[in-house]
Formats: sequence, structure tokens, C-alpha cells
Amino acid sequence: MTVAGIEYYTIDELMAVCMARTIKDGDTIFNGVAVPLPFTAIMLAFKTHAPNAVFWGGLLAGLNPDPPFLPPTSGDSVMLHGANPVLHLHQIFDLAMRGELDRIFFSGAQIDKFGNLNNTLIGSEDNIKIKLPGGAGSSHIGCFAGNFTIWSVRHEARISKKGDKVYTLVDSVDFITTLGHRTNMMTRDEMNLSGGGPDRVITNLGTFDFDPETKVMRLKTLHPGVSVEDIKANTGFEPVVDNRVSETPPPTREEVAIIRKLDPMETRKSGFSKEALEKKYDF
Amino acid sequence: MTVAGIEYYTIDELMAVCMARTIKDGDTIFNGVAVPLPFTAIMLAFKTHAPNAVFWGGLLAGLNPDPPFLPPTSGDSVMLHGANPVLHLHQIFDLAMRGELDRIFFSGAQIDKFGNLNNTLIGSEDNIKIKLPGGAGSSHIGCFAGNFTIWSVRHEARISKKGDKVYTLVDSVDFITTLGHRTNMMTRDEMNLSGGGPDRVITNLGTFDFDPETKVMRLKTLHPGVSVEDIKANTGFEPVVDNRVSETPPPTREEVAIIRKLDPMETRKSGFSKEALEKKYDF
Amino acid sequence: MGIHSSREKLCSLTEAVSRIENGSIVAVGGNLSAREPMAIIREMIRQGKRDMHSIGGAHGVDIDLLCAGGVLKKVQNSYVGFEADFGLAPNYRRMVQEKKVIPLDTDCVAVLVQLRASVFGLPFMPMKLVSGTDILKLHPEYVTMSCPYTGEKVTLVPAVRPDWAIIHAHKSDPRGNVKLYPPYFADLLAVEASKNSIISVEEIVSEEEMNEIGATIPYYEVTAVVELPYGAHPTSCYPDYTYDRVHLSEYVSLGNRGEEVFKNEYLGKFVYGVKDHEEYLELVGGEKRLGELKKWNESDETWQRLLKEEVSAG
Amino acid sequence: MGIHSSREKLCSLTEAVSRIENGSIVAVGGNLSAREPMAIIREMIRQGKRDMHSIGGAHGVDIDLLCAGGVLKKVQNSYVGFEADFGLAPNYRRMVQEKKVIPLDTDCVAVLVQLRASVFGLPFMPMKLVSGTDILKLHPEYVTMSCPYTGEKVTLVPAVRPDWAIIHAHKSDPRGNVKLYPPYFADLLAVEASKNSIISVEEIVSEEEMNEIGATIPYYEVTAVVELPYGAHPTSCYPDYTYDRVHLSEYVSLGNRGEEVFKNEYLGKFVYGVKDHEEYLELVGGEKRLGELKKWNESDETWQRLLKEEVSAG
Repeated sequence: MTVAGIEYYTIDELMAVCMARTIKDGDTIFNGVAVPLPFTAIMLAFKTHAPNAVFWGGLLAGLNPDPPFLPPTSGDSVMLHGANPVLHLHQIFDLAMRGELDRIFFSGAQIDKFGNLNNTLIGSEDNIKIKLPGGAGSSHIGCFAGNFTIWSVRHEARISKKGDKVYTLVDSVDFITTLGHRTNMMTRDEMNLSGGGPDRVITNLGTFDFDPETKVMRLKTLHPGVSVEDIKANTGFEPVVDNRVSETPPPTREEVAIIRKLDPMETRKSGFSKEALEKKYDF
Repeated sequence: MTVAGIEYYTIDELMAVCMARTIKDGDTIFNGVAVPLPFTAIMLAFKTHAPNAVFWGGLLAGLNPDPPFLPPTSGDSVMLHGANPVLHLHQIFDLAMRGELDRIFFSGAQIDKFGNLNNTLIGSEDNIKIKLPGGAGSSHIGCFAGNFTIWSVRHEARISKKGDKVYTLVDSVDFITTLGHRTNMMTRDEMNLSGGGPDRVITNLGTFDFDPETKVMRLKTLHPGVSVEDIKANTGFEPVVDNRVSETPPPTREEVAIIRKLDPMETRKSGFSKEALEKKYDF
Repeated sequence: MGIHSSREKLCSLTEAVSRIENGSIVAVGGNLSAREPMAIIREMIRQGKRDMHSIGGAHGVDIDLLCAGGVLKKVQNSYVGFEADFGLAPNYRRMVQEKKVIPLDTDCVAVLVQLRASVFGLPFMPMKLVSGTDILKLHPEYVTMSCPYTGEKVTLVPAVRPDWAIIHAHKSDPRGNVKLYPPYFADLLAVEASKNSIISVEEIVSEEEMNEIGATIPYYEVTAVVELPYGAHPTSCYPDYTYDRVHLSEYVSLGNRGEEVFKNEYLGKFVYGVKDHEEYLELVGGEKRLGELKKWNESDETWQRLLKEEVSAG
Repeated sequence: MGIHSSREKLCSLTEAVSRIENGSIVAVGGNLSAREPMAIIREMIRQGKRDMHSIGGAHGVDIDLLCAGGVLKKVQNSYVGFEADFGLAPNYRRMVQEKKVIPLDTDCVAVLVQLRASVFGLPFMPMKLVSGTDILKLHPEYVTMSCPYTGEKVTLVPAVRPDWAIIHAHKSDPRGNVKLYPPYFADLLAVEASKNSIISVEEIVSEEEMNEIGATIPYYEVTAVVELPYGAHPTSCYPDYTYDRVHLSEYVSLGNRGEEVFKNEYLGKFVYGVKDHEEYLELVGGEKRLGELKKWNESDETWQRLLKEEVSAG
């Protein structure tokens, strides 16, 4: 891959690289709905350090696709290009129930400190303020998958119409669509779930894992120009801060070249704030 | 269909016609293993009074086949000829579990007065004298299918090597591979089974249904030249004799012509005694 | 399920849809923006169907339009929206928030397992243990059970047997032997699990041609077949045509402007404003626009261009 | 099950079979006289495999030969025989009667449901209620349960997870993406349910060709692929060749003559008497005889002639 002309990288590319690095070679990976950034990350891993990954690209159930571009809707047939075999959707879910799905990527309109995700509703069941689209397969696959990577392109504090500070990373989600490491009552282990839950969180500000004791999100790396204070100001709970917090390793020029070739329509940029996308990072 | 040259019929043809008549138009039918005569009967029904039957021809799972000949082994791909679609074997079993299989044909090395079939072993579980091939899907499908037709080409008394009289139609089977109407303990209804069990028995000597009260096999018709005494001499239990026992209606010339065209290899004749096959019946 | 042994399945759209009873459980084919039975859905709205209950996985404009048209009372889907592309489903969201539609949010795996129970003739099915989510609060019918052999805990779910599956496919012969090209999504499962099914197809072909190419759905699972070219519009029906992103962006934009605007400018125009599917096709641009959508396979550039188009912000 | 993510699956017959441990549960592909993995089976016997347990539906010469060769200890099949054509399976029958093989007679539906449990990651599965048969006496593991929703009684069966599936298919590429043409029988289920699988194929093709024709079995389910043309002989592998009825009739006739005769005249000659599959093919008549079996599709008459041939009674 030629790297001529690759002079800088942007936040979407940095996140895609961070997300790709959560994939090990040979891992079995699936993502279904609303997934431009995960598709970019998975295809990047596939073309760099994880050539033996087993990748089901979307709800089309095509295995190891090699699409000429990534589509804005993950049900598009471009994700069958180069795929072989094309199987049945249920085979992916069966594979997940067998414990053979190593990793999947989930985001959330709300993400809490234990890694619980909300994609169902804002408000409460009896008083729904915003009806979100729903969790697709994440409620159940989140129980079975080896691990999942949480990602968010809106790690920020916003001011609501009523003047309240509103977070994506909240202390407690309004509704647990996908279980993280625990509810207020019980841990994942106590429930005897077969999947390991979230092990990494990649946001537009930094990357996290989870404190082994408290299961609370723990800051590991900061993206260029982001401080621990920025993280705290944009997070609705007090994250654990690892005593070895470092800067997020930058992508290589080659990785960025691969990303731009994989995703010429730049679907990976959707959902980011305009300001975030405008920042150009030097290598 | 031209009937030129159709001068007589034989026992296999008579039985095929009797078996075909147990099929209603629109019935869903399947037969899997060891089934030359049922295939003949089903294809005949299909081409005469039951053009809307839904027929799965054997374990190949081809729907409504139109084979140029019937094969000696029911797993042969000739049973895919003209079939559409070709589906998965499990879809037939699922359909049966849903209660949507209307009829199937089962035979037995032993058949008892309640219509229980034995295709597993002669002797006892601890002392197997003859290991039979097994029941294929008949144990379970026999519990779910709307009804099944029992057939036997060896309704006869034989003398064993030890000089004992041995029957196919016995008082009590050595092993219930497929449940008829009852065991010694319980009826099919008491067990809450969804399928209706055997409703007709077609043999080389005559045809039977079951007494509504006792659930014992009841003689309905005698094939040409067969007497009630012949039946009794060749049956290991005392059958109920319907007070309206009549002669089995003969096949039409057209039916026989269709049978001979369907089954040029005469697979339908397998299993009959040589003497039985040699008899020619006039129309 | 349900054996439809008749070999004459051709039907008009009006007649086919008239057979769906109010209050039915409906499984809709396709997903997201792909191969959804939109022409059938528009006819359901025109016929004033009510009180229906959808069951399915990840969907978009189909479920949103069924909500807007007053057809759906309960939505038991795992996802209803337009992904990162156009965001929330405007009518579904609004009507749920206004308590006009009851959301029974579920999960793709639950839908699979519950439809499977129906296919397997069972009143329930186990699935791998799920726990800890509030999805379970919406579904008190889920039961935990210990395996009698291993002691492993599993979750039981009841069978769901839709009254109707509505599907858009590629080809059918007059018997109702249907050819569907991949991706299948959950369509085969939906048809097999449902008591009845209406299948609209791009093209009716002869029995001979169908025997040549081989059917995907057996005719006995099909209640009625309707020939409706472009019947999935504005969603895609590959390999025939891609989705009409211009139309969808207009749809979402009108939906986001509220009930009145959507009713007048979308439903009034594209659903109630046409008497049949042919008029609809003319209204959305006729052969000129529809022919464009078929050009996705001319080159990767054309394909990308079609997936980028949307109505201008004005 | 079991993810085999490596993309280099080509293997010699000796090496592939050497990986099967004694005592394994084995699911054998094909059925009756169709597409059974006979070359793999002959190699299992040559390598002296022992104490194995077969699970499957209706089979014939494959299970019978595995019994004769001392490989199988338990046979959990729904049928082992030669139908009306050649009758009982001679070696299976003899060895069961001599208590050398334990028959765990089962039913096609039970096999399906028990393998499915494994595919679905479940320790058990319900199936429609079965009752009243003595098959249940052979399977005390079957449990009756009432549905928590409807009260309907169902039968529970435990998952069966074969250690190995052995299958003969048409084509594979070096990655192990396998093309299987219909009829599939229960082969796809067997591979998906088993921890490992060995697939012999008529022909290895390039990745490009496999991408063109589209695989049936995904490479990650495949442990090893072996190129063995005529690897199903004496069973059929349509559309390539029909079964060798002359050979099968000789097989049954020798089997019916007892252990010694079968050992000397069949096993000694066709299994132990050859060092590899190539020698076996020469011994059964080489290209001349095998080419005959390919002529089934020349005409219906030729096909019928091939299905009638058998060794003369002498």
C-alpha cells in the first residue's frame, strides 16, 4: 500500500485503528446494524494484523467480504462482494450462542460506568422521552460473545434544551439494552453468563478498559491534545484513571492509507461532531 | 395413458392401488427408507386422484419429483428428477413435528394387532436373535403424522428352522419400533400424542382398518381368491372381521398402465414371495 | 407453516392484502433498507388495516410507514431506524412517545428462536442464557430453566407464530414456487414460521423456468403471489436495483417535520394519493428514475453515487 | 462447531485420519447408498481405529464396514441396512447378535434434534412429544416436560456433539471452503454440530473458482480436506457417478457368508490389501469400471442398467 499523500490523520481514523487493535488474528467477528466505523476497523484488521479473522459482514451473512467501498446502510449488498460462502443470518447467531463469536462492536446512546449500553429509550418505560431504534442483536449477543468493544463518537457533554448537562457516558443508563459488567444488583459472573462482556472502550477522546476489582471504566490512553480533565468534564461519572495513562499510539501512514481506500465514501465519519472531524493530526 | 397391452394385474399392482387410495388430494406425504412400493403408490396417486398432493420423495428432500423410473435404493438421485425445490431433509421432519405431514407409509418385520411395528430386533433387547435395520424416522414420525398406512408384502405364516409357525402379523411385537394404537399399558390418546396413528393396513392378502372400540385390526376387503380362512391361517392373532367384508376393488387398466410406466425396473415387486408375484389377475 | 397445496397462487395486490385480518401478527421480510415489501405495506395502509403486531429483526422504513399509516399497534422488533445514515425512525419514534404504538423491543436472537419454535412445531424453545438486561423487563414471558442433564441454565421463550409473512422476492411461478436470491435475511424463517404468506415478486416466470433455476421457497408455504416490479421501492432489491436514497431522505425529512406534514406530504401523496402500485411508480419518477437505480452495477463509482444522493436540505 | 480459522486445510488421507482419536463420536455423511465417505472409512480401518460411536440417520455399507473393521463399538443410527434391494446389513447384524457391537437404535428426528442442540449451543432441546415405543427404553435419557406456557408435553433430548464429522463432497478450495451439491442429506448439520470435520472431495479447485461457484460449507467449520476422486465408491456421488451395485452386491454376499469369509475375501482384499486409495481404485476396476459409473446420465436406459447390475449368484 503506497502512503504517498497521507499527510495527517483524523479522529475517525484514529478510532478505527484503536478499534482494529482489539481484534486478534483468528478471531471470529460479526457486526450487524449501524456500523460504519466497526466495518472500517474490522476490514483494517483483516488487511493488517488479523488476516485469519473470520468476519461476517452485516446481516447479509457473507463471509470475509472484500467490498470496493463501505455502504451507509449495513444491509447493502456491497457487503457480499468477494464474500464466500454466503450463508444464513441465523448461522451467525447460532455461532454466537455456541460461544464461538470472539468479538463484536457495540455503541450506545448512553454508556454507563460498568459498560452497560442503552439503545432502547431515554426516560423510563412508562414515560419515554426519546424512543431510540433498539439494540438489534446486542442484548443477547452481549451475553454470549467472547468480548465486545464499546465505541462512541460522542464522548462529550452537551447542554440540553432545558439547560441540563447531558452525557453519552453516564453514571447509570436509563435502560440496559446490553449488559456490561454488572447491574446494580449482580455481576455478569454471578448471573452465569457465558460471554466475557466489554473489555475495551474506544471513544473520540481516549481509550479505556475496566478496573478488575470495581468493574468501572478505567482510562488507559488519551488521544492527542486531550487531557484527563477533558475526559472528566465530558464524562457523567468518575472514571478510574490508570496510573500509567499514556497518549494513544498514532496510526501508521499505511493504516490510514488502507482506511481511506477501504472507505472512499467516508461512512466511518458519520455521527462525529463537525469540529471533531475538522481536526487534522500529524504523524 | 394408453391401456393397450394391459391384460392382467399382479399383487404388487393391486397393493400399490390400495395404498394410493389411502391418499387424499392435497395431502402432504413423505417416505424415506426402503420404499419401492410406497413410492409407486404415491406417484400413482399423484398422477390420478391426488394431483395436489405435496410429496417429498425420499431422503433427498426433493419436492414433487417426476422420475423416469423408481430406484432400488430410495437415496438415489433419480428421485430429484423434476423436483422443485430441493430443500433440506430437516424441513420434512420439522413439517411432521408441526403436524403438517398428513400421511406416511410404514411396513414392519412384525406388525401386531394394534398396528405396532417392529423393525428393530427379533428376540429381546438382552438376547437379540435377529438385528433388523431399524426404524429410520418411523418411531417419531409415527407419533406426529396425521395418519399412516401400514403395508406388508409378507402377510403369511412361515415355518422357522426350528419348525415353529412364524408370522409377520403377530399378536404382539417383540419390540415396538413404531407405535400403533396402543401398548399393553396405554392408548395413543392417553399419551397425548398429536398424530392419529395407523388407519389402514394393506397386505398381500387383503385390507384392514381398526375396530373403533378395541383398536384391533379389522378385515375390510379380501384380495381376489383369498378367503377369511386364509387370512386367519396367516395371521398370528384373531382379527376383527367386518360384517361387510367384500372383495378388494380391482385396479383400473389405466392405473396399471401408469404403474408400469412409473416403475419400469419393477422395484415395487421386491420383497414379495415368488409365488405371489406369479399370479396374474384378470380385470 | 400451514400447507397451501393449491397450485394457483397468482393474485392481485388488492385481493391478496384483503385477506389479512386486522389484529394479525405480521412478520415483514427484508431488513434495514433492503428488500422490504413496501408495495404490500402501502396497500395495507390504503385498506385501513389496524391493530397489527409486527415481529422481526432490524428494520427501517417498512415498520416506520406501517406505524405512520395506523396499521401497527405493537412493534416487536429488535431495531427500527435508519442507522447512522438518517438516524431515528421519525414516525415510529413519535408514535411510541405519544403512546400510540407499544414498543415491545426485542432482540434478533429472541426473534430467531421464537420463530424457530413455531417452525419446529414446539410451544417454546430454549436459548443460551440471557440475563441482566431491561429487555427482560419488557418480556416477563422469558423463563429461566436448568438443563436436566448438565444443570446449565438456559432461557426459555414461547413460540411466536405470525399470522402472515409479507415478503418481496425476485421471481415466482404461478404455483408459488419462489426464487429468492441472497441475502435472505430472515425471510425463509419468517415464511416457514407463519400461517400464511403473501409474496410480491419482481417477475412471474413459467414453471419450466422455475424448474430450471430452482426455487428457494416451496409453493406449499405460499398463500398468494403478486407480481409487483419495483415492489420493494424505496428499499433495494439486489441484484435488480439499489435503494432510492433520495426518496428515503425525503421520507425521513418529512417524518421529522411531524404528524401533519408527514400525513399531507408523504402519506397523502405516495400512499393514499395513488390508486395502485403502477401509479406509485409513475409518481416516484417512473422508468427514468427507477432505471437509474438499476445502474448500480455499471461501475463502483455509479454505485457509490447512488448511495450518496439525497434531497437537498432546502 | 469449533472454529478452524486457518486457511490451509489440504491434507493427506493418512494424516487427516490419524487425527481421529479412538473412542470418538463420529457423524458419517451421506446416507443409504449415497455419498458416504468410504475412502476415509477404509483408512480408519487400516489405521486400526477402535471404540468409536457413530451417530446418524439411515445408513448402509459405511456403518456396516466400520463394524466389520472393528472401528465401531456403539451404533446410534436410525437405520443400517440395504433396504429392499439387498436386505439386512450383514456385518452389523452379525456383530450386534454376537454382542460385539452395541446397537443404540435411534430415530432420524432424534438425531436431527440432538445435533441441532449442539449447533444452537444448548445442552438439550425439546422435540414434539414421543411416547409408547421401545426406542424410549434404549434411551432413558429422554425426559418428558410440560411447556411452561401451554402445558403441552414435549420430549427433551440431550445435545450430541460429535468429535468428528466425516463427509465426502464434490469440491473444495485449499482454504476448506467446500462445495456440496444436493442432496445434502444431513451433512451440513453434521459438520456444523461436530467439533472437527474431515472432508474428502472429488476435486480441489482454486479459490477463484470456488468464489465463482459459491461454497456450501464455510472453511471455518472444516478441519482437513483430502482430495480423493471416487472417494465415495462403492456408494454414489451424483452428479459425478452412481453407485457400484455390482460391488455392493458382492459386498453383501460376502458378508452373508460370515466373519471369516468377509475378513479374507473383502477386508483382506479391498481394505488391508491396498496401501492407499489409488490402489483401491485400480483393484475395483480402475478407470474402465469407474468411467462406466459416470455414464448414468447418458440415458435413462443406461442409468437403469447400472442400477440393475449385480454379481451373479454363483
